[in-house]
Amino acid sequence: MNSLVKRRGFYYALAVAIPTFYLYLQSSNVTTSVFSIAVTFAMPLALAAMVGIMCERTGIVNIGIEGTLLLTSFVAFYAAIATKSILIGFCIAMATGVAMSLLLALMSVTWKMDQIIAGTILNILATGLTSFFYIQGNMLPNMFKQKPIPGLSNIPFFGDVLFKHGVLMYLGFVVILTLYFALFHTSWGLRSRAVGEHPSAADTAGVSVSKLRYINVAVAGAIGGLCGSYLVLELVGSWNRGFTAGKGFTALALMIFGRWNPLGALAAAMFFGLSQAGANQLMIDGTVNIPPQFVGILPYVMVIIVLAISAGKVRPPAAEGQPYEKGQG
Amino acid sequence: MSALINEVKGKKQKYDVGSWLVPIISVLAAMLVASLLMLLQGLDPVLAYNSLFTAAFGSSEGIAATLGKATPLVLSGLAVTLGLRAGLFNIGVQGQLLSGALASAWAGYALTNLPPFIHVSVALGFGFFFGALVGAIAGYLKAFRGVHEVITTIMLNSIVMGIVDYLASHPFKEPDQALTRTPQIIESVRLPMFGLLPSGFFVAVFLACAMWWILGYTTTGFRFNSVGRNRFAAWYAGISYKRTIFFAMLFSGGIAGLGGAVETLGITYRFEPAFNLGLGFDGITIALLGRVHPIGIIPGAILIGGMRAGAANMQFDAGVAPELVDLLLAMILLFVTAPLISRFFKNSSNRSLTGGWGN
Amino acid sequence: MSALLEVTGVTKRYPGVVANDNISLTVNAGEVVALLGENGAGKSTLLKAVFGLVKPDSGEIKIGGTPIVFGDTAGVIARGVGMVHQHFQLVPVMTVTENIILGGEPKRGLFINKKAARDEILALSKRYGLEVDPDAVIEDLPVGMQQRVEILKALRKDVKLLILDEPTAVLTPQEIDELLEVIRNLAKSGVGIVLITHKLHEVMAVADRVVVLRGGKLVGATSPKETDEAGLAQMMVGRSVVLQVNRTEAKRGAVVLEVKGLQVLDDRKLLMVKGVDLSLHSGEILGVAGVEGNGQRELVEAICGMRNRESGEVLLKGVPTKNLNPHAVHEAGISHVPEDREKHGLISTYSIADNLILNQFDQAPFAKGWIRDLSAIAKNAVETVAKFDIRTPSAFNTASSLSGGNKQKVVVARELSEDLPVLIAAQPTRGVDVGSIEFIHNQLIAARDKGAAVMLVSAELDEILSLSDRIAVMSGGKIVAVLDSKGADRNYIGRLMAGLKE
Amino acid sequence: STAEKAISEADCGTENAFCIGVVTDLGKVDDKSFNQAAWEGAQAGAEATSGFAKYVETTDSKDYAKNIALFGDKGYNVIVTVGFLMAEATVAAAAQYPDTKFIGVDQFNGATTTNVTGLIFDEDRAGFLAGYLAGNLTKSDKIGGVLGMKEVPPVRKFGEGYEAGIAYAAKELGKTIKSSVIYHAAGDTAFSDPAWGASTASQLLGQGFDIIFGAGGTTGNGAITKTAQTAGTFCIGVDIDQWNTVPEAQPCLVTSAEKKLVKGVTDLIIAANDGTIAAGNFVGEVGLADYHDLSSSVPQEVQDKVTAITAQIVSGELATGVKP
Ligand SMILES: Nc1ncnc2c1ncn2[C@@H]1O[C@H](COP(=O)(O)OP(=O)(O)OP(=O)(O)O)[C@@H](O)[C@H]1O
Ligand SMILES: Nc1ncnc2c1ncn2[C@@H]1O[C@H](COP(=O)(O)OP(=O)(O)OP(=O)(O)O)[C@@H](O)[C@H]1O
Ligand SMILES: [Mg+2]
Ligand SMILES: [Mg+2]
Repeated sequence: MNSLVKRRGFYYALAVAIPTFYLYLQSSNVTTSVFSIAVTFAMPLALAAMVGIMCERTGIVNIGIEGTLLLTSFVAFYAAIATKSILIGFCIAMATGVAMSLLLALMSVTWKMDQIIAGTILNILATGLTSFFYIQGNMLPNMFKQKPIPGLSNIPFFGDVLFKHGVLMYLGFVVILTLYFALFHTSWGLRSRAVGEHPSAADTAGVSVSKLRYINVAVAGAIGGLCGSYLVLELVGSWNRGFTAGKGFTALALMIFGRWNPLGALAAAMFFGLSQAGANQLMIDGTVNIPPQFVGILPYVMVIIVLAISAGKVRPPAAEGQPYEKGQG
Repeated sequence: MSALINEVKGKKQKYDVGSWLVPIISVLAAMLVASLLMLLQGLDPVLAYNSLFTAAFGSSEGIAATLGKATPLVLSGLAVTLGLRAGLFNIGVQGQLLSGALASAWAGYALTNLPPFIHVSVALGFGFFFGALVGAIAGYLKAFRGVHEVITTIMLNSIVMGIVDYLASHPFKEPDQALTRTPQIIESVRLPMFGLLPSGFFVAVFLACAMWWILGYTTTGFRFNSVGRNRFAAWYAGISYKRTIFFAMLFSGGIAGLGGAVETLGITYRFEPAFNLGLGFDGITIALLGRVHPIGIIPGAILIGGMRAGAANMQFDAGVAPELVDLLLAMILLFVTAPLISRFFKNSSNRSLTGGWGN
Repeated sequence: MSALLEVTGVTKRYPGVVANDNISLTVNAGEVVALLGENGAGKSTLLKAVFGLVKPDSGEIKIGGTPIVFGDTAGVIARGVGMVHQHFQLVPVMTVTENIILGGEPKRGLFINKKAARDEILALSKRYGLEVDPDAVIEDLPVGMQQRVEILKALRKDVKLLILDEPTAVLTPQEIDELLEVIRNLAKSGVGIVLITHKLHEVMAVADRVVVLRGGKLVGATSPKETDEAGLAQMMVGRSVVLQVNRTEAKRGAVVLEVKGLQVLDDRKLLMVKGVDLSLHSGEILGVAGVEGNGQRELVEAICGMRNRESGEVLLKGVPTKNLNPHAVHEAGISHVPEDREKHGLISTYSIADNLILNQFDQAPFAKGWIRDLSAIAKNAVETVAKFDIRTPSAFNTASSLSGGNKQKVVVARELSEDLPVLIAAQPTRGVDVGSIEFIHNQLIAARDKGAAVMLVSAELDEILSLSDRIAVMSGGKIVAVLDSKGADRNYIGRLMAGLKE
Repeated sequence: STAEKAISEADCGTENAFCIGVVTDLGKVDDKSFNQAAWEGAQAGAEATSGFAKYVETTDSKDYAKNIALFGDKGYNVIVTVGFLMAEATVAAAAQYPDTKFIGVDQFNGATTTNVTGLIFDEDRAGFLAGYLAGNLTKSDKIGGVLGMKEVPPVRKFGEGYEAGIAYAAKELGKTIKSSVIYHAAGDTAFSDPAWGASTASQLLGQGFDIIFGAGGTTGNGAITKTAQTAGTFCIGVDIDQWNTVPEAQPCLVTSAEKKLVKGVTDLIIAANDGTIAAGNFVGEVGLADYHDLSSSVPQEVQDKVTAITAQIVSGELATGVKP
């Protein structure tokens, strides 16, 4: 408890909880709806940010998240159609994410290429491949449906907000929480962070830098596959060119905003999701008549203002972006 | 002694074969791979490439179109390059370019009483200024508030997009016109063509040379480079980290804005949001393809400009979807930077061009 | 029974150099082997190969009779090898505990057992008498403490072979004595130890055998019983080295730099310099002795404009230096060899030439107005490289291609090239080999003789003693004594440094 | 591109060949929307006239003129340009290729050129009908719309017509119906952000809205696809009958606010072949698409009312009140 009071996140949480509670008292239905939609806005961004965190915590910059989402969602869609199984589609999407990641790892770990270039290559490659091979007129056999969790979904407010979604959403939460605990409480996490901060320190302690980087980047790809699958198989149900609409780039910003911490990034994504759902709500209620453009830029402006005020000097993992040369240092 | 100095200085300009051959072989290798994709679809790669390159480089109109496309690409590539030199990753070129484009369009139609030469300068200046303004916001937040430029520039892209849309659809909208766009700029402010060559291209090339010279031969360039490479040592040597960051971002934004202005004054003659999409992100690719070197950007931009200019012809003649160009681009970038080809050449360094988010 | 470590015919080539040339070496249980050699002789390379970090081109390395597999550092550690590396292998943002357990974490279920880890560190620290705070974050610790963590890390698994690559470079005399004691005890209990150091008296104090490398080749083996420090130095360098600095009497002039009541905060906002008064005369070398982390760094940084002053003032020739930035201070007439040469001293991807004019890049003759004069820069580089004996194939190679000693020469050369009235040199010879040390020392004395006021801050008490005209001892953020170096007593100063009165 | 084999491509520009070129807007010919409809119309027109049809996809809006010239230079007889952004380029090209007939889909032609025909639609009317149907179908009396960018004229007209139709139905039924139309904020993704469309539709559905009109490229498609997953709701497509192009939405897709693009393009091509095509503007038909399988969910009386209103709207007897 004592440590809770010292945490900054605790105060952020309070700052959200108190007005929320007030709004909930005013209009429980709308407040609940806004929050539960905020979660659907937030989850793809949060998962995409997890892809970034997984990579960057071990020292690999990944600006190819957008490409990963684009290609995995594409593959999820067509694989599900071809095999008539969304489950198989999901698995193949994860495998595709892993494959893309392995390409990234090959370029940045083995070939020691500039990592921003490596990520850019993923992005263009995914854009090119998906629009080149896109065939329209296909339909998913079915989708991951909403599956309220028995019991939990009856909790007022939280039940609706958190426990009335589809399995991929739940899986997303599991992944984020697992990642958080794994990163800060397991030896894998300790080693990963060490590799991201000071690879030769990890190497001299008997941790294989390249192996860990390959593994983590691959897992990141799988998370990217989950994110792409969520978008296409649970949230939207169809695929088109440019499907991911820049989420991979927004996620980069949220990853930094969340200070490379899974819960931080989740919170940042929620903040973003809430602003979007809130902006929609303004239009639904028609209470204000400001141009939609200004409503639309609200979340982005808020992020900048919050950061400017909190003067977030963020420190990325120190070894990020630098290829590791064994035996040097 | 002076012989030694001259030899060393001469060495700087000498390029090894690798640095010329690697990109060329890369382009060929990428085309080869893309051929396989076309064959897979039952299309004729020879016809496709023939039509692509004939359209892009085979006629003077083609070359003009190519250079027209290359112009904003050079400028957005330069904007990214300047940022990278100072250790900044400017993902916000898109937004800066848009705001420059809108500002110059406004200056181009709303200010009507100026003599042509002054009018052109003012319109270009507006483009530079408003691009710089957007860049400077990110620069200020980075330098004085420690907010990461990757966050701010991504956010600013969306913000600028919203504002520009609003302006172009309300206050600056062409009267009696349903579309979101400004009126046309007046005749006299349009950038002329030199024969078939767009004068904007010369502006871009001039700027590239100027940046090359400034980065390589002036104290200002030394400041940018120093901060980008080791900001602590730069500070120790009397270079203000904050000022340099701020101005690097400001100028980077300004160059991007100028890109928007040149596009508006030379090609589109008005502002219409859809006209400038994608130029910002292409800038990143081009800066990397040009190895973060102002002059290296020019051939990269011409190549990409040419491929984009010829894409429709390729579809017309050979039925190949224009997206093939994206695939080609990805593979060229891969082959140029991966040690797949370069390892056959000595001296081709695998040096890191960007500093990640670290600086 | 085979030897603990058997190295047979190991050769390692790097582009353009043979780092190790057919080297064979054995280390037995219970003995201390000192490995000597100049910078770049190949010592670190050899031992990194033993630890599985460097892959030899040929040759074999056996530990306890079985060959090691390159890359399998974890396997080497498991066989009881511990190594303290020349450069810190600590993750700055992590705690002492996290750093020590890295690679062999105690677990409870899936998670790290943080309590067990902490207890283990405390026990370990007690066992070897190396006190550390298990919860402290590495980057907050002084370097001496960090070195302790490194040593504990190496000792954590019951080691059979302990490799120490320049472990004493950042330790105080007392700490060095403690470490040498630990080494002796470990050897007594049967641990085999390989020690690399540039400090010959340490070799004389603990080594059973001495092995010397030069240019990648094993050039000799001896023992402290058979030779003396001068003999060792000669074996290393291949010529005789003047270990004792030759200096004439100081011609002490007027006060040039005055520090009055200076108070400075450290990075954690704690008061680190607690009111320092000092005066520095022209033509003298004032040595500031002290255990690292006692405020010397903050003192120097505050004088040189790298850190804000809390209170107090610094007068240069009676004029207060107020404008707090390093460049302005330099302009005012203080040159400074910064402690962290990689961070502040050099831009390692720049050429040596550019690094040599780093703080004058916008001044004549290196710039004419806005335009840099590349010829002047080149001319200066070629001359300086020759004058300061900077070992490089070309003055236009990047600074990163230099060895540490030569990097330091670049910084020193730059700072001395202007003949400013004050020179502040912070740890100018850390990790530098005997040959380069000799050179840098001579440069400092030459500057003094030309009339500069030199302030030498060093954790190396011997360096202070041999160069300084006066010695200021710093402890707990204060100058506890200023002594004349003539007849100064090593032990007495050591006690002052440790904070003991008398 | 697929070619009708009646005559070969090589014949284009010769006496006896009839060749049709389609230049898409930034989208692709398989965009499930107006580019696709224009291409389908061109193919149908080629079939009817034994002509040849071919398309080029635009990737940069600065290439309109260049892409039109690809067909113009080859002497194509008809060039269909798609989307209001291409209006000026079309008029300019028409002057350059006087022998070619130009059909500008979604382009109001204010020029006097004799070889351009703008194919335009009164989107507000289609939107009105959709709104009217929705007003008669809603059980919760809350009707929503998820649209692309408001600054795009057809989108605005669809949206405002829709709201007018809802209001009209509400007045007729003597009850209040809440209608909320949400436009995508802005930006380059306004018409290609299905995830936003889906989440926004969910938000409306979660608050008891039971009919969603999706109009705005794949953003709108995302909204109707999402709506299809909630039982007891209806969704309405846009532009073309989306029953086949967005099959995912079939469970809720009661109709689409249709601009009869395919028919309009086909008719104009046939007219061009006959030589009966008139310059100026050709107002295409609008209306509601078939109810398809959901016909049974729409009570007969509602169907009848919609039919009646459709007649009034199409004839202009009943004005939507939306400014052009
Ligand atoms: N990673 C590397 N790449 C290329 N050459 C290297 C590398 N590491 C070492 N060398 C070469 O190997 C030689 C031996 O270097 P090593 O680090 O072993 O020297 P050392 O004896 O430990 O010197 P010092 O006293 O400075 O620590 C050097 O002269 C250098 O040329
Ligand atoms: N990557 C590399 N490529 C080429 N040479 C290298 C490389 N790394 C180190 N060296 C060379 O190795 C030698 C010493 O390397 P090392 O890394 O041990 O330097 P150092 O320990 O910092 O120097 P010193 O011991 O003098 O302080 C130098 O001659 C340097 O040029
Ligand atoms: Mg060394
Ligand atoms: Mg060494």
